[in-house]
Amino acid sequence: MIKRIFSAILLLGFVFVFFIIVNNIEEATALKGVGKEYAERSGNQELGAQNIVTAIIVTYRGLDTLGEVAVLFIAATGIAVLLRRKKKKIDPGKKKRESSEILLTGSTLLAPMIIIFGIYIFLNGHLTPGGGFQGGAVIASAIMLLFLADTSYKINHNVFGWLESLSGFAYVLIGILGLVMIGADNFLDNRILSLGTFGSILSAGAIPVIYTLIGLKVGTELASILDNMKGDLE
Amino acid sequence: MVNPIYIVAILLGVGFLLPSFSKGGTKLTGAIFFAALISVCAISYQWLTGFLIGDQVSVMIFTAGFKPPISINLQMGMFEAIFTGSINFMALFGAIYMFRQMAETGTRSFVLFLLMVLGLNGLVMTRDIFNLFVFLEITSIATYSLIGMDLKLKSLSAGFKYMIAGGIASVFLLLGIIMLYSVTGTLNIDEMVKIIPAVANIKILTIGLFLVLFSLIIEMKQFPSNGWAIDAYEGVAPGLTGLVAAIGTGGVFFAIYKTFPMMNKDLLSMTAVIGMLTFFVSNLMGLKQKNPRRILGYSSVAQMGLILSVGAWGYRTGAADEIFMLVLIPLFINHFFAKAGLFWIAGIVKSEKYKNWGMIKNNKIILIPFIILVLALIGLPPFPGFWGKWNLVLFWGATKNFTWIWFLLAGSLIEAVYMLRWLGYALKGEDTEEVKFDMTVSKNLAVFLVTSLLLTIAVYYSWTNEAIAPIYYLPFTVGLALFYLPFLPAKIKGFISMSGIAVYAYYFLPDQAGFNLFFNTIFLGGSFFLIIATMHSKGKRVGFFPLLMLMIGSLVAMVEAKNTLQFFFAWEIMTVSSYFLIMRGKKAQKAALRYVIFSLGGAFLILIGFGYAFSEMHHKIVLPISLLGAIEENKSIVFILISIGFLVKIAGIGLHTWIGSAYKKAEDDTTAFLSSILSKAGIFGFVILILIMGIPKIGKIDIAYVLGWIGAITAISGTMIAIFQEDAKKLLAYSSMGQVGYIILAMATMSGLGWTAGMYQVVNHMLIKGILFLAIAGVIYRTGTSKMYKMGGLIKKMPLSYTAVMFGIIAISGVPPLTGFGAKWLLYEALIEKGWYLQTGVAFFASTVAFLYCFRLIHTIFLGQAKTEFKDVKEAPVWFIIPQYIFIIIIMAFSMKPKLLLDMITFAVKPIFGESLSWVGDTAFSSLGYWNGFVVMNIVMVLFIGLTVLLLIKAPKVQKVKQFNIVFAGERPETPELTHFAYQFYKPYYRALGFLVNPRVKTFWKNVSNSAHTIGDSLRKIYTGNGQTYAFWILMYGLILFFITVGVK
Amino acid sequence: MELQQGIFILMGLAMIIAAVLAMHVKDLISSIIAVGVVSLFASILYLLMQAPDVAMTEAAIGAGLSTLVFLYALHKTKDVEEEND
Amino acid sequence: MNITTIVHIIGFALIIIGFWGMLTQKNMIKIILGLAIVETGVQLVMVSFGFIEGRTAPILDSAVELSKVSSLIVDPVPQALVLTAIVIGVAVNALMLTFVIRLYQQKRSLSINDYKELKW
Repeated sequence: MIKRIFSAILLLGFVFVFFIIVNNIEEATALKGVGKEYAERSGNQELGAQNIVTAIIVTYRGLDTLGEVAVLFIAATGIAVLLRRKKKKIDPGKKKRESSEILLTGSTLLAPMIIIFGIYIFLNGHLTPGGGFQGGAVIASAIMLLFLADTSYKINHNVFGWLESLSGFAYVLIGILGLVMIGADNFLDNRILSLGTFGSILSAGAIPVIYTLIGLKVGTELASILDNMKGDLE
Repeated sequence: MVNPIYIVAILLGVGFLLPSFSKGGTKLTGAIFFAALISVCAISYQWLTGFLIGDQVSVMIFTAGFKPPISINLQMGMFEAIFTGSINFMALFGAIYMFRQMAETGTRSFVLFLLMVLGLNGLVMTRDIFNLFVFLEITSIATYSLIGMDLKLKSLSAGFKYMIAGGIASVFLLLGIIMLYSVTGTLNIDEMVKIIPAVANIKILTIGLFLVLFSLIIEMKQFPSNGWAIDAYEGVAPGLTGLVAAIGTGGVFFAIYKTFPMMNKDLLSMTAVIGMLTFFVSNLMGLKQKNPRRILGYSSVAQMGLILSVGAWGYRTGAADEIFMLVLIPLFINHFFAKAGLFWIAGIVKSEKYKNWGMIKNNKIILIPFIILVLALIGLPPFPGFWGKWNLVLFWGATKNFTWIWFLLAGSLIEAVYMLRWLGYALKGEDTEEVKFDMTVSKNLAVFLVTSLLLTIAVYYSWTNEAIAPIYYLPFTVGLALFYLPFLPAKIKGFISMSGIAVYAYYFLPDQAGFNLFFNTIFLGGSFFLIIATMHSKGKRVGFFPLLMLMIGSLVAMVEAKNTLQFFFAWEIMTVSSYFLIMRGKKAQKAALRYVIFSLGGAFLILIGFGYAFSEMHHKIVLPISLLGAIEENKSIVFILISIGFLVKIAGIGLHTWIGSAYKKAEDDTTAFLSSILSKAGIFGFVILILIMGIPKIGKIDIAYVLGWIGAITAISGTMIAIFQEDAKKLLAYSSMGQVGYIILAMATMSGLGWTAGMYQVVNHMLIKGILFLAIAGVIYRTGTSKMYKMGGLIKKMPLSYTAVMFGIIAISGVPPLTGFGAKWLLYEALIEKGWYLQTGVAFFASTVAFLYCFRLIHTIFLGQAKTEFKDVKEAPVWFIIPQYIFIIIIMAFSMKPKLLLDMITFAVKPIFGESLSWVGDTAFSSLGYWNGFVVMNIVMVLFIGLTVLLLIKAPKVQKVKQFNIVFAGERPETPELTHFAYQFYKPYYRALGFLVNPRVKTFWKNVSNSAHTIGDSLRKIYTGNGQTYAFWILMYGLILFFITVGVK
Repeated sequence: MELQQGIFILMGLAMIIAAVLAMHVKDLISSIIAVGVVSLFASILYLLMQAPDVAMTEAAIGAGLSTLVFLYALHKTKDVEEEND
Repeated sequence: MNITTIVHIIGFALIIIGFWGMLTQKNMIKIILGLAIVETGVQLVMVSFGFIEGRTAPILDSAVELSKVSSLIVDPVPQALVLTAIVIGVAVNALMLTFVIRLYQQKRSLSINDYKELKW
């Protein structure tokens, strides 16, 4: 009980702190600093990307995204390491209930549609809102649907594994390409490919390529996280 | 130079690729893993050498082809090179250590390891604050996964608490970043530093800065919100904790160091206070720990607290770069290698309680690195920690922050206590069989690499420190050479040492003058003869001679020290080598620990004294000793502190509780060295101090007067305690405490005659204690016991030792004709001349009481009837006898011709205190009377020989009575020894004067150590082990700090 | 402007209630669902605040995947025997 | 009471509720849920810092006139940061859940009070 009282006092203090913060925030009326810079540079199509947020994420602050993909990769590997089954014990015959016919055919019909939608999202990352992460998440939700619908569905591990590591390595390779092709300061620069016509699918240099790779990687990673979490019961 | 971005590219690329090679088994992936690590080490090594040796200038690396505020940039400057280099190499060693465990877990653990290293490198190099957050998350998540890898309950629960704290920290960091962005408009640290002065008054900026700083302080595991960190250090596999403690905190520290330029003044002082508080309190809590890993946990949290505080200080006073190189790097490297190595050793020795680490004493492969790393951790020379602490005291002294120096040195003393207590158990603990070693080759290899790298850096630091010229290390060369010849028999090593001393004396003594020459002759001459005694042992006596020569070398180096740094360097080497010499004795662990704590305490007081002195000298590196005199402002504080430091060495009253047990437990011939040679080091310190600074006055009180009384009380209390001792070595130990008290009393008179008396007593005491201790050593060697009531009647068996002890006693008690009388005569002359009549009375009483313990010594051991078990005892080995009789011949010479000795002394004293004794032929005339040593000697010699001849001829037939046929009313006492007259020889005196002697000082120091332990014990109770309470503490800590620094306005 | 502010306040209240519910309701499944609702509302708020990318991410990853991960975790921390009800 | 302050208040309220949950709930999954709510709160606050009323999303489609972009769109940078923060938040939560699963398998209890072996 005392713990609740102490926590209550503590959080009252935080309410007070946040009250000070909210009071002192003056509302932004115009862009300034780097935000303004990015807006103007995208205005005159420096990177040829319509979606400024994508331009920032993929190229301007490319190292952040590289780091973030690494974060997701570590989480997936960590979960795989932690949930590895020490002894390869195959689950004895406790057969799970077979899911109904409608569910099975429905899911097999719906899953490809969702995957295509996911691909659409990260392919148009530089044009419309969305991108690698969102697309990857949608693909993972497609696989989630298959897991839920068909309990005996097993993802093909080495295909996913190869896809995951190759897309990651390709992403780093594109970064190095920037160094090799353009110059010492151009790690992860998207201008290694032509910027193409503004607004078309194949524009904004390497951004779509990078986002596709990220999409594939995030998709497979989230799928493997789900697979590990689901894993047959110990 | 390879573009540092490749470090990121290689680590990430290989990290992504490794899972696809997992089909090839852990052999293949292991090879790729090591290839990646080695190539990254190569890149950082190239940059490191570029900066340290080449003239490489710091480089900015841009990404995405745009300049910083638009894109993220990395920087590779001198500091980044040092940090990335040390992180990468330590990661390589860590990988070697953890290889087996990782191979078992599979390829994924290699991936996690690579990405942790990536996170740390990124953390050090990035200049963008959000990128800092991303790399911080990479490091943390990789560390969490590695922690959970071994699936043990302890690691998982510690990991979970770690994640809660990490989660809260990242929440505050994100809030801070967005606030900073909203005010400054940029995310690049260098840009922010430019913009902040313009927007400094905006409240949101200060709150944003506070949030960023606070979240990184949580990551830095500062007190009191670091319960989770210490549980992690204890629970997680030691291989990983070694890495987390070293490179993990190193990377996070550099991240917070990068944000310091943005912080305003009171945020920085808040960090400095937090850091120092953590350092002091964590060390205090470390006192009560039982589990070795938890001890190391507290110690590493403390060290990082200190480093954080120093970093904050650097930026707060604007001397950031200079302090970074001079103080921060040595302290960091010291913590970096020592912690990793010690954690790894804790991994090898599988034991939960440090008390049963006695097992490793006969396993050299672990013991030697363990000793080196513990010494490095405490900050003893020549390890980098010593230089770091010295420069830090220098810096704080120059900026008059004395309370910080006190906290720093109190904290390091406490840390020395619990680390050396642990080392004591490792060296001398008893063998408990349930400790098992995990002696896999890879683990020991990693420990070996870490220790040798630390040693090379230590040598590099000592060698390139311009304050200490390489010639200064000459006295230590023989000691260090002997380290490499353990296989030689003791006699040859003894001979090598003696020739080393002789050669050194031959080359260096002639061109010295004054007190340097005087003390050098004592140190070198005394130890030259005493080494003969050490050659009695038949075996190899591995490790004894190098330590002995290091001690003697440090004494000589102390005499020749030109500046305070050299003096302190020699002083600390002397403390360390004498500590290990005492430690060699059987069950000498407690005594050695008490000795080293007192000496280190004294040494730290001297350092604080120098700290106060620096405040007026503003010397960059070091302060020439001669300039100590030019201090005015806090002259008396400096004098008092440094003199207390020397008093500890001489076991002055109040600081003497270590002397009895230390001299008793040390090996017999080592005690001879300790008593006759080592205690003179304190005297030499006083001589130098008084010559340069004179004895200042505080208001009306004249410190000289106080010092005089301290000497007198030490003399009286030393002798009083000595009478009642049952153990011969303890008796002599307290007697040497008393005799040295005389010297202090003599020097305190500050008159020519006083100083002559003092120096005379120095020589006299060195010679006598040499004889007495060696004689007792011979007796103990033969009889096996040092308890006096067990011996008796050894005069027939050991006549030579008897005569040597007889000479010693006559000399020590001041009975004419021997040198003792000269010392007492000069002393009383000086005291009367000075007008200190009460002190003369006390000194006189003390010397008469001194005769009592001399009588007890010779009577119980040699006279009376021989005990049955000692009837076939032979004379002491010749090696003991030779030095005793050499000293006797010297004493006889000085007694016959006192002018010989007194000329040497006045040669040193005259230039300072003027003429004190005038000579006519052999008689010395002082203001009060005259003394002719030669005449007195001849008369006494004639009488003495006549009497002995007379006695021998007419020796009456003595009726032999069986010794123990004492019958008490018909029944025999079961322990006849106790009825022997020698037992409690001075029982009646004890009843009369016993109250003077009961151990008040001992109980005082016991209370001090107990109260430190209880405070530590009660403090550590706040770590209840519950993750939620830790989260509560973090948030409460944040709230309090918020209201302190950012405040309400 | 009144309308938009009204919507924001409504959304906010709904989120706060959902969050309080999430923390205080005893049954774990409903508290996980409540957190899912909170993150759903958040993605709507992002949409209203002209941040479509963030809205999609929040919806797909925040609401979708993390809720499922929580459910799976809950699933694996129940005792084996009463799991197939 | 403009929109940014409303969203700020909502965000900070979520943070407070999240911390309350983390500090008082015994069940470890509830603690992680609390942390998830805190993260959502923080992300809301971050986006609201970049929001400017009466402006459109940072997408240069037909609605935005290329030359006057910087006066028409909302600040894109906080949105980029939040995007990364969401993904990192989910990754950390997933990892914490696996720790909870493994801990549960050791001691069959989800209450944080049962894991106090390491103390003092």
